[in-house]
Amino acid sequence: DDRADPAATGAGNGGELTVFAAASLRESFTRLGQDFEAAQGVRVTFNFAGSSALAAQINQGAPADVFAAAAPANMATVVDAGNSDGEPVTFARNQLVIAVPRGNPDGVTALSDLTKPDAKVAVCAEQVPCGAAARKALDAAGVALTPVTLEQDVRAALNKVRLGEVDAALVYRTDVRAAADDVDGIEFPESTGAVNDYPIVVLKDADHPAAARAFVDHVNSDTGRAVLTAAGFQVP
Amino acid sequence: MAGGTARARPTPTVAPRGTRRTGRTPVALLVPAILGLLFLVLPLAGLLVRTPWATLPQRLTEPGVLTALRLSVQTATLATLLCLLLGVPLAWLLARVQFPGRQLVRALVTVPLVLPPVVGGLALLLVFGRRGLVGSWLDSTFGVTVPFTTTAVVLAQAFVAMPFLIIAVEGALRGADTRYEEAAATLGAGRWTTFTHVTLPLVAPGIAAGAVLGWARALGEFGATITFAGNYPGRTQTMPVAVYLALETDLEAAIVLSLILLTVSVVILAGLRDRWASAP
Amino acid sequence: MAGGTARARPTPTVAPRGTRRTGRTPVALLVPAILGLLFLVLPLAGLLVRTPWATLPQRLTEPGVLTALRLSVQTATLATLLCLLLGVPLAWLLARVQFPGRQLVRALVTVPLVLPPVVGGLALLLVFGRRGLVGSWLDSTFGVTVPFTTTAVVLAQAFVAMPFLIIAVEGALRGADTRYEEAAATLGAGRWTTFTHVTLPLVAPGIAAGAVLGWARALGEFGATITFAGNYPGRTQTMPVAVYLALETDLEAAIVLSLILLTVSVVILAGLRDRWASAP
Amino acid sequence: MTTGRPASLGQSVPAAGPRLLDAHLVVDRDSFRLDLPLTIAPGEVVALLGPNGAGKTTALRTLAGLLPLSAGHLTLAGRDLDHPVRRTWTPPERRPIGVVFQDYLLFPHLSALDNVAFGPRRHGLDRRQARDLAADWLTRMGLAEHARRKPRELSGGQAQRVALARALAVEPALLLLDEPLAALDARTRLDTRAQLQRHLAAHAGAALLVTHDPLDALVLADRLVVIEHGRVVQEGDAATITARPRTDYVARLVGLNLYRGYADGHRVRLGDGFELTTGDHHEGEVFVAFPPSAVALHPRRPDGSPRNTWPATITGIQQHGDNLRIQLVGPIEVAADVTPAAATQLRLAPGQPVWAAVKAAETRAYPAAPG
Amino acid sequence: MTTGRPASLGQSVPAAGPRLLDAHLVVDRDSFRLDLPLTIAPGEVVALLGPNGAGKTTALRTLAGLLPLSAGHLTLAGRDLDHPVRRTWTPPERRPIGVVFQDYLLFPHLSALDNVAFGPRRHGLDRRQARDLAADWLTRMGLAEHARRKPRELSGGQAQRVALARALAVEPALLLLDEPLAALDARTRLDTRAQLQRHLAAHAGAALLVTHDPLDALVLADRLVVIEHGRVVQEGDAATITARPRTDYVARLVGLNLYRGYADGHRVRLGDGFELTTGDHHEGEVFVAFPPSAVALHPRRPDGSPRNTWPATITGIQQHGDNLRIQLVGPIEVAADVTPAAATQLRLAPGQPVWAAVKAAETRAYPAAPG
Ligand SMILES: Nc1ncnc2c1ncn2[C@@H]1O[C@H](COP(=O)(O)OP(=O)(O)OP(=O)(O)O)[C@@H](O)[C@H]1O
Ligand SMILES: Nc1ncnc2c1ncn2[C@@H]1O[C@H](COP(=O)(O)OP(=O)(O)OP(=O)(O)O)[C@@H](O)[C@H]1O
Ligand code: MOO
Ligand SMILES: [Mg+2]
Ligand SMILES: [Mg+2]
Repeated sequence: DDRADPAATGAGNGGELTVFAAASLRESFTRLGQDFEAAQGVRVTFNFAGSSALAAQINQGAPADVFAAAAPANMATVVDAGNSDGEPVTFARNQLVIAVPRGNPDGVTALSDLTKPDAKVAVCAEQVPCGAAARKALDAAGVALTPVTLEQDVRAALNKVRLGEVDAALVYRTDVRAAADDVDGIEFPESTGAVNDYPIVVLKDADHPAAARAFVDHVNSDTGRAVLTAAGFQVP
Repeated sequence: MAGGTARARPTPTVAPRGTRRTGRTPVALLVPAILGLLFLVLPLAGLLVRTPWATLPQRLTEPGVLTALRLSVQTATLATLLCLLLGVPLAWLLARVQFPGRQLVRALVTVPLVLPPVVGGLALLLVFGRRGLVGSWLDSTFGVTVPFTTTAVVLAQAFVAMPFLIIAVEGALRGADTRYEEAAATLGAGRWTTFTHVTLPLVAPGIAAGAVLGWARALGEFGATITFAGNYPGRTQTMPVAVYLALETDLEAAIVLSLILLTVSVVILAGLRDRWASAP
Repeated sequence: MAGGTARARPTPTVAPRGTRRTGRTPVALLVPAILGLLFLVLPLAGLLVRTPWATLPQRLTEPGVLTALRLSVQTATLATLLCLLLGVPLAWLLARVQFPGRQLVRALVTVPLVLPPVVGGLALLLVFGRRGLVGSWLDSTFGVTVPFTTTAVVLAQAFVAMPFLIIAVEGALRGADTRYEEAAATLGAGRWTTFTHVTLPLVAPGIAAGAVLGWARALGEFGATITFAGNYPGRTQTMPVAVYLALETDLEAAIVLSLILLTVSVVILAGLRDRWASAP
Repeated sequence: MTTGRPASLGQSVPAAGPRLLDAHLVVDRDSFRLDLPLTIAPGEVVALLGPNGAGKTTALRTLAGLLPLSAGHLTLAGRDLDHPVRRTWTPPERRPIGVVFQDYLLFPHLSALDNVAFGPRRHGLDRRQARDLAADWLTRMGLAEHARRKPRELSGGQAQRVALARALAVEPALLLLDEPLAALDARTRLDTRAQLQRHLAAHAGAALLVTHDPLDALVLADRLVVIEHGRVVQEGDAATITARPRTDYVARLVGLNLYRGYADGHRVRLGDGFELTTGDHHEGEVFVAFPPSAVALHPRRPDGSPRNTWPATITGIQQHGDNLRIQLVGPIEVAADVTPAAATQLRLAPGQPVWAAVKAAETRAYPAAPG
Repeated sequence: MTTGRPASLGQSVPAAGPRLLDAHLVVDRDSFRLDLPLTIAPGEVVALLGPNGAGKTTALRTLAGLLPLSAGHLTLAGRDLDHPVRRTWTPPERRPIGVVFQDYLLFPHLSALDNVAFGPRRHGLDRRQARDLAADWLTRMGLAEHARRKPRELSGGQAQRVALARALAVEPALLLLDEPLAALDARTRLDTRAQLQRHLAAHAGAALLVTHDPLDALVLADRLVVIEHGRVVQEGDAATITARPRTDYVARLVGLNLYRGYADGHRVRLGDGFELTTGDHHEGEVFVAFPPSAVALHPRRPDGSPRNTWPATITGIQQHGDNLRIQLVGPIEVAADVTPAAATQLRLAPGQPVWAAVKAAETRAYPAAPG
């Protein structure tokens, strides 16, 4: 793509890299972006939002160089529309844990503890990645759980625990780490079969393909992995 | 003011319409009006273009869709009633009674308007939630918890919709001629009777406008609902929540659901408005 | 109707207020009014309880916060102006001109109200996006793309806010006595002059109410903004978007940001309303 | 006081000379139909009279362009302003017509001055000129000190005078006035009436004045048109109408007793068999009219000259100026004026039977067919 | 027509017998101040007259409870309704007072019938009873066939009559009427006036009637209170006020020329040195009044008897009933009535100098100090 005036496209200044990234990556990517700017001298601008909204934006011609999604399904939307440049790579994984109020007052130790009659549990809706993962894990454990709510995303589920509205929620380990003041995370074995992959790709319409590739490399570099690991992600 | 019988007379000077004053519609008004209409309607066209018409009938018959639709219409209607019940008196208070701090109250009423709905839902949790200011008392006294119930949906919708109703009704009350209320008083009507028998009928168009605003806002409400009431099919999953979740996986599905929601609301509003729009 | 000088007379039969008719405020109105007020204000109290007051000053001075706040106020104001420019004529058309399909247009105007904002943003993208109905033409003809710019924020806000303005103004227009417009016509005023010199001043309170509604809705707009305009600090990251992001990591931060937004809007509205509320 | 049916009048009597206004106003409103032929010559002032609901305001609204004609036509100074058959219609703002509305309709957001300046501004004057002109008009109306007031701060009469000034300030070719003096007090009314008269005399245009006040009509108007139930029942100059009322309404307006009957020389047989002897000699359908003051009341059957005497019963007594007006039933309903002294002497009271007498010389008879 | 300042009247003349209404209404409105002592006896009908903006509506509003008193007091049937010093105030709906408003204020959403039934409903009648009563009232007002109409479908006069019926239907102890007959046509006015008179006579309550029509005031009212600039300028029964006007406004109302001067026997020196000879004999400050018909006009200085002759110039001529009313300036302003025949003979025209003459016997002089 050789558009003459990148400014007029709304993509911003010439030396600016635009990264569309899932909202759950905000803290990690902001740090990675700072490192990258320092190392490469290229300004990085992030557009954090829900992965699905980002995918829709990209497919409608949004001026983006890199897309980092929170689920392969959202990435597939972009790839299928022919808007990616090359194959996406998985740069991080996230695993489910049981979030309970700090100190675990109900003594939850396993998925089956969530099926007690008076237990209020929040899980994500199946349409969002953490919900799909929870379904998988519950099926694997053979647990028939009736949650009080199917949340729109992990943060919402987690916030229900933080506010004491539910007794437990199935969320990602990264989320529990970020909210360590209020919640404890209980690991459970069935979660290993329900890991969620985060793919990243350079986009076809990228104004700065070289810098974009450099950023993807940076995410997959040791520095990148360290930052992601610190946030609670697993790295491949 | 009555509708009147329009006499069709295709003349350069425009056919007069009933008892209304007539004349050519000025371009300076017509052009922005049409631009405004296009601006509001074009995006709808954008959605229609992307609609997968082939799969539409199948989607419509999916059981979850109808459930969510029914729940949406029911809760929005209940929320509107709640808004009317609490909001009209509050609007009246703001418009007709002078009390210290009235300006502040008036500004506070707009708070739910400005609050991002998700934060509104959060705030409702902080008050009516299991650990909330009022909710913990409700729980310990009556064993009642509000969140994750259909009641919570209604409350969330009412919370975001009420300011619209209040502001619209207060505007109507301020525009109404208070001398009719004076006349009622001299005929022995107290403030309450005057309110019900004179003020309310006089500002009926304003109240109707406010109710329509509130209903539509409640029908489209998503953020506060999902935060305060959660998402459970048949109990708290309204259409906007269903749309949002569909959006996560399937753009077309979300568009179809939105169009269903829109069609129902346009049909209901067009039907209702036929009644009240011709009244005054 | 003028404000008048209230004479303080603490008597069982209530002090009369100015030229207004007076009397005891009926309990049947007072109780629901106060309940309504509590319902709207209590959640705010819930937020205040959870506010980390200690870290508040520090948050306030974070550069991103002020930028987002300024952007929010600016874009909401521009969006309101756009709504006034296009919406008032449209409201006038709906209230004063009979044309075929008026009922339908009236119902269509409420579409953005009912549409979940995220879908609204999507619809805007489908129309004004680089691949959209209008956007592709804009891009190829003028080399202009709208999404992800501050203009897109204004458009998104105007899209969701305009119905509020239109419905409020149309209600006010229907409530206004059209005979003043007739009198203006007999004095030589065409429809345009009548509109600007008679109709507009007569329905000024209604327009003000509509503008307040629209501004507040625009200020709180999130879903359509983040979908259509994205989330770029300083360019498209408004306060509600910042709140949404803060919610991802830090509940308290989100509450603080919301309170800042609320305070600013309440202050601005209380200031503005002082002016127009005393006018009629 | 019984009345005959108004005679069928057919076409309106055209004004003498050239016609500024030439109209036949036909409007259908629910069950009400206005059917009013109306012509006005340049400079002429026509008063439109009629009971409440007769259609006076309706007629004014069609002339002003606020209500379309259902049929008929409306031509002003040669211009077709409304002609359903020819499908032409001119909107109100392009008609050279000014209106003073029955309930003022002053713009509530404008001061008295700006209300009056509104029209001149629309007719091309700049703000300064328009305000000067408006101030001038307000001064003429004795409202100079109220120029800055908003309408709601004016008393009813002050508001009415501002409305009058507002309509006059655009110097319309045809001025329409719906009860312009009704809310004015006696003093202001006299002044305003005189001014109005001067103004109407000064300009070449015409005026149509709706009024209930016979004095206003007689003083201000060159010609009177009386309508009832949307149709013309009588039309002509003040003298004719005062002398020869043709309907009950007109008779009351001018203060006469009126009957319709069949004349055979000096004797007129009324509908119910009763006969009146009149001074005038006619044959066929006639009206008979005489003033209440011509009716004498007697405790017993009078001998003497009056040829018309009949027994009657008093149904009502009202003060009427210095006299008392006595309502009587009997073979005919009649009103009689007596002095308070006479009333006391006769011990008049409701229910009391008396004898009424009218001298034939004091009655007037004229043909019921118009002409 | 120049006038002296109204004499200071001090306290209102109390009505004879027991007082139903006993009030001293003091209201401040911007630059305007109403200061009106007012008492009304049971069954009494008082007419409140005054030029536009005199404060009549303001007085009515304070009585109705729509405007609080600034000072003074308001007692009706022994109940303190408004007393700033005692800090008592009764809201309008608990005052036994009915009001007919100057601009009707019929509820636009209710039919004529329901407008009238509104008051009775509030006073405890059930829907059926209230409607029957309302239908009854509408019938009495000649509006039976319009019962189902909405106010906007009524003509101005019809609306006014519905408003009248609405206020009367609650049978208030004190009935306030702001120009109740102004919009009625001559015929309806006569009927409605008679009905009003009957109704006022029938109930024990009192009525205060604001009107500009001297005839209404004379026919309907037992006593007249005339206010100007918010203060009483004259008060009394019709005969006194008609015979002895004390201000220019009252003089015009009753159709007299009025002057104030200093009497020395039969000679009265007016302010500007001019002297009038009167039939009455007085000393000190007096008013002198005479009717326009007492003024004779002559082309040259008349010899003969009239002692008062002076040169004058015609400034205006108006039709006035059957006569012409001539406005004259000169040493004093004066109005003269002449027959059209005389006017033609004298060739009267504006600007023309004439001689005016008034016989001393036709003038009336009375002390300026009230009593
Ligand atoms: N909008 C309307 N719809 C239906 N009927 C109407 C409407 N307006 C007036 N009318 C009827 O038309 C008739 C004529 O009314 P109009 O106002 O012209 O009378 P008017 O002669 O001006 O009476 P008034 O002297 O009382 O003002 C009346 O019977 C009235 O009830
Ligand atoms: N709301 C108001 N604010 C200020 N001044 C007012 C207000 N209403 C009336 N006035 C003034 O008070 C004075 C008395 O007005 P009011 O309406 O009582 O007169 P009125 O005697 O009824 O006159 P009219 O015969 O013309 O109806 C007038 O000078 C008027 O301009
Ligand atoms: O970051 Mo996500 O797409 O909200 O799970
Ligand atoms: Mg009329
Ligand atoms: Mg008044």
